[in-house]
Amino acid sequence: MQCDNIINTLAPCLVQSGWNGDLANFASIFLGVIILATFPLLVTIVLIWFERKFAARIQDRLGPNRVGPFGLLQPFADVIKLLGKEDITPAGADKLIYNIAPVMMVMSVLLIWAVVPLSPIHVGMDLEIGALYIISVASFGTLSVIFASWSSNNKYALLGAFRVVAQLISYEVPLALSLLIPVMLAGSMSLVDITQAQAGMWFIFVAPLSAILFFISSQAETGRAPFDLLEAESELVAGFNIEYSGMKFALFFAGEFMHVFTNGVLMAVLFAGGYIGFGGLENSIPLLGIVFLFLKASVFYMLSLLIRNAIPRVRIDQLMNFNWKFLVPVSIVNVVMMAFLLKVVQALGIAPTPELANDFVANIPQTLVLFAGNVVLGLLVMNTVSSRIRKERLQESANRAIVPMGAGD
Amino acid sequence: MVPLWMYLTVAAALFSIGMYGVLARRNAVAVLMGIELMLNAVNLNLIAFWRYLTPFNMSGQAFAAFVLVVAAAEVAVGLAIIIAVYRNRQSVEVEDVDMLKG
Amino acid sequence: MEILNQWAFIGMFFLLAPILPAVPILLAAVISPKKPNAIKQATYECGVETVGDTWVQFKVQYYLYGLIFLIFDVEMVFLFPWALAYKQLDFFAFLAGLLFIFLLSDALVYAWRKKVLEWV
Amino acid sequence: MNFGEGLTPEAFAFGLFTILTLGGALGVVTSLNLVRAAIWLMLTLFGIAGYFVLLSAPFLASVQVLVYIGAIGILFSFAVMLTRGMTNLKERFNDQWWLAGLAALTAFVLLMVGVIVPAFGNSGAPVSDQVTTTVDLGVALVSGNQYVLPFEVASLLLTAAMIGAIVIAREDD
Repeated sequence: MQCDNIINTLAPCLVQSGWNGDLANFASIFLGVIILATFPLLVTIVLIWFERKFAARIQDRLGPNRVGPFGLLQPFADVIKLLGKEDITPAGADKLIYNIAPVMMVMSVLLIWAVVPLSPIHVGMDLEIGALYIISVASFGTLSVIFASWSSNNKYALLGAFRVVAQLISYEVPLALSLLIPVMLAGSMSLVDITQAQAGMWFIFVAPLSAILFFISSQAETGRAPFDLLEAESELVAGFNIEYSGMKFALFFAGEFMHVFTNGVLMAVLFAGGYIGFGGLENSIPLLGIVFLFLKASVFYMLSLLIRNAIPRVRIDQLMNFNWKFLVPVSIVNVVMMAFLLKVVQALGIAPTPELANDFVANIPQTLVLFAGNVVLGLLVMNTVSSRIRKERLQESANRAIVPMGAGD
Repeated sequence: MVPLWMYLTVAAALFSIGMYGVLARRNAVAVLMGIELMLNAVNLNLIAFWRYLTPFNMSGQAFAAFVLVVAAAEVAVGLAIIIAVYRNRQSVEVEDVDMLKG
Repeated sequence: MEILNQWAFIGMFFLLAPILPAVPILLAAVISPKKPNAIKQATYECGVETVGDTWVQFKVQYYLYGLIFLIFDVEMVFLFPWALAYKQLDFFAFLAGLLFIFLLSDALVYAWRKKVLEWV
Repeated sequence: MNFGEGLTPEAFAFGLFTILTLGGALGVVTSLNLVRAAIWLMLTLFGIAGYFVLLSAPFLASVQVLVYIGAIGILFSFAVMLTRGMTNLKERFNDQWWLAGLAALTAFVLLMVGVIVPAFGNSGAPVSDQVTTTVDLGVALVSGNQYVLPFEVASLLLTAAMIGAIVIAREDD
C-alpha cells in the first residue's frame, strides 16, 4: 500500500472496522500527532544518557554507571529526582509567561518533527512549505528566551537573554541562506521532495559548503559549545534561565538536547539523503528508512558532540564577528555561486534530465561541476581569511616590539 | 468554506482597533503597534479577496509580500526614531515630541 | 480540501505540542514540596539586595543586530520563492536574483564599514 | 470532516483565529505594560497567519510567523526593553481617546455599511479551488512583465530602511 502519511494508513483501517469516517480521520490525526510528538521526547531520554557517557569518556571519566546496566536508567532517576524538587517562582515574576516559556522552548523543537520524513511512508505531514516551516517554528525558541528572561524579573536573566537572542537571530541568517540551496536543487520546499531529489546524489556532495554552513549555524542555534553563550557559567552566572529550577529548568535542557539531535536529523534530511539507503531497500521495507535516517542523523549528532567537547567557548565579540563577517558573506556568495553554476550546468546540457534525476551516473557531471565550484570558493575564502589573520598577527607583533617590556599585553 | 464577508468583517474590526490604537495611545511604540495591526488588516483583506475572487492570479500574494516589506521597513525606521528620540528627550510620548516647533 | 487536511495535522500538533512538555511541569507542581519563603523567592543577585528597576536600559547594539536580522529575514520572503522556481527559470532570473542580493549586501557592507558589526 | 450541525473544522479554526486576532488586538491597544502589548501583538499576528492557512496561502502564513513573530516581535521587545519605563505606563490613552474611539467606530461602521453588508447574503464560494502556488509566485517575481521591478525595489527599500535606521539609531558621530 503506497501511503504518504500516517493518517492515510490508519484512517481506512478504522473505517473498515466500523468507525465513522470523520471520527476515524480525527482519531488517526490525533494518534499520529501523539506518536510523532512523544517519539523525540523518548529519544531525548536516551540521548541524555549517551551524551553524558560520551562526554565522560572524552574527559577520561566513567560517566553514569550506577543506576541500571551501564547507568542506562540514570535519566529516569534524574526525572524522578526533578519531580520531587521544589518549584520556586521568584517574587515579582510574571507567573503566566514564566511558566509558558520552558514549554515553548520544547515546543519549538517538537514542531519541527511534524514535517520530517522518517521513511517513504512515515511522514507526519508532507507540507508544501516544509523548509520555510522549519525556520519559522525556530523563532518560537527565540521568543521563549525573551519570555523566560523578562518574566523572571532578574537583571542577569535579561542581560543573558539579550546576548542569547542576539546570537540566535544572527545565526538564523546564514541558516536560512544555506537552506536556500537544497530548495534550489530540489525545486521544492517540501522535505519529502528534497529527500527524493537526493535519490541520485546526496546534496552534501553537490553543495558541501552549504552543508557546512548549515551545520555550523544550526550548532549555534542550539546554543551548545563552542557557542554556549546561553549558559556561559563563568561570565553570566547562568544566562536567561537563572531563575528557573526543578522541572522547568530541566525542560530548557531537554529542549536543548532534543534540538541537537533534531539538527542532526535535519542535516540528514536536507543534505544526506534522509531515509534513502542503498539499493532501494527502504522502499521495500519502509521501517529500514527510519533506521537509515537515524544512522545518518547520529553521525551528525556525534560530530556536534565532538565539537562541543573539543572546542572551548568563544567570546561574544568573536561569536558575532564570526557570524556577520564570515558566515553571512560566505553564504551570500555561496548562494550566488550555486545559482550561477546551476544555470551554467543547464546551459551546457550536463544537468540530469528529469527522468534520470534518480540515477547516480547521470548526476555525476553536474555534481563534479558544482563540487569543484564549492571547493574553489572554499579555498578562496580560506586563503582570504588566513592572509588577513597573518596581516593582523604581523601588526600585533610589530606593535608589541615597540612597547617596552612589561607594559605590553 | 467560511464566506468572504466574515473575513472582511474581521479585517475591518482589526483595522478599526488598530486605528484606535494609533489615535489614542500616548506611547510612540504603542502607536507603531497600532500601525502594524492596520497593515495586517490590509494584508488579510488582500489575501481574502485573492482567494475568493482571483485565485489563479499571483497579484494578491505578491502584494501581500510587498506590504510585508513595507511593514518591516516601517518598523525598523520607526523604532530607530523612537530610540533616538528617547535618547535626546528621555521620553517616548508622542505629545512630548515637538522639537520641530522650534 | 487537501491543503486543509494537511494543516489539520499541523494545527493539532500546535495544540498538542505544548501539552506534552506541560505534563511534567504539572506533575511536578502536584508532587513537589511547597514551602515558599521570602528569602527563597528573592531575585537572584549574588546575595545582595536587588538595586533599582530590573528593566535597566541596554545598549543600542542589540537593536542594531535585530535590525540587520529583520532586513535579511524579509529578504527570505523573496529569495525562497525565487530559489523554489529557479530551475524552471531562464538566465534573466539569475540576473534579477543577483541584483536583489547585491542591493541587500550593500546594506551589510555599509553596516560593516560603519563599524555597526563591531561588538563594543 | 464534520462534527455536528454546521461546525466544520474550518469554521472552528476560523472562530479560534478570530478570538486570537481580535482579542490580541484589543490587548495591544489597552495594555499598560508594553512588553505585554508586544506579546499580544504576536498573538494577533499568529491568528492572521492562521487565516492565511485557511485561505490556502501557506507560504504567506509561514512568512508571517517568520517575519512578524520571529523578527518584528523581537525587535519590538528589544525597543521596549531599551527604553526605560515602558513596562508600566501611567496612562493608557491620551486626552483625545474618546475622539479616537469615535473615529475608529465611524471607520468600522462605514466599512461595514459600505462594503461588507452588501455582501452578506452572498454565500460566496470561491471562484475556483485551483490556487496559485509558491512556485508561481517565484516565477512571477522575476518575470520581466510581472513583478521584477517591485522585486528589486523591495530590495532597495529594505537597504534604504536599514541604512536609515542605523544612521538614526547609532549613538554618536
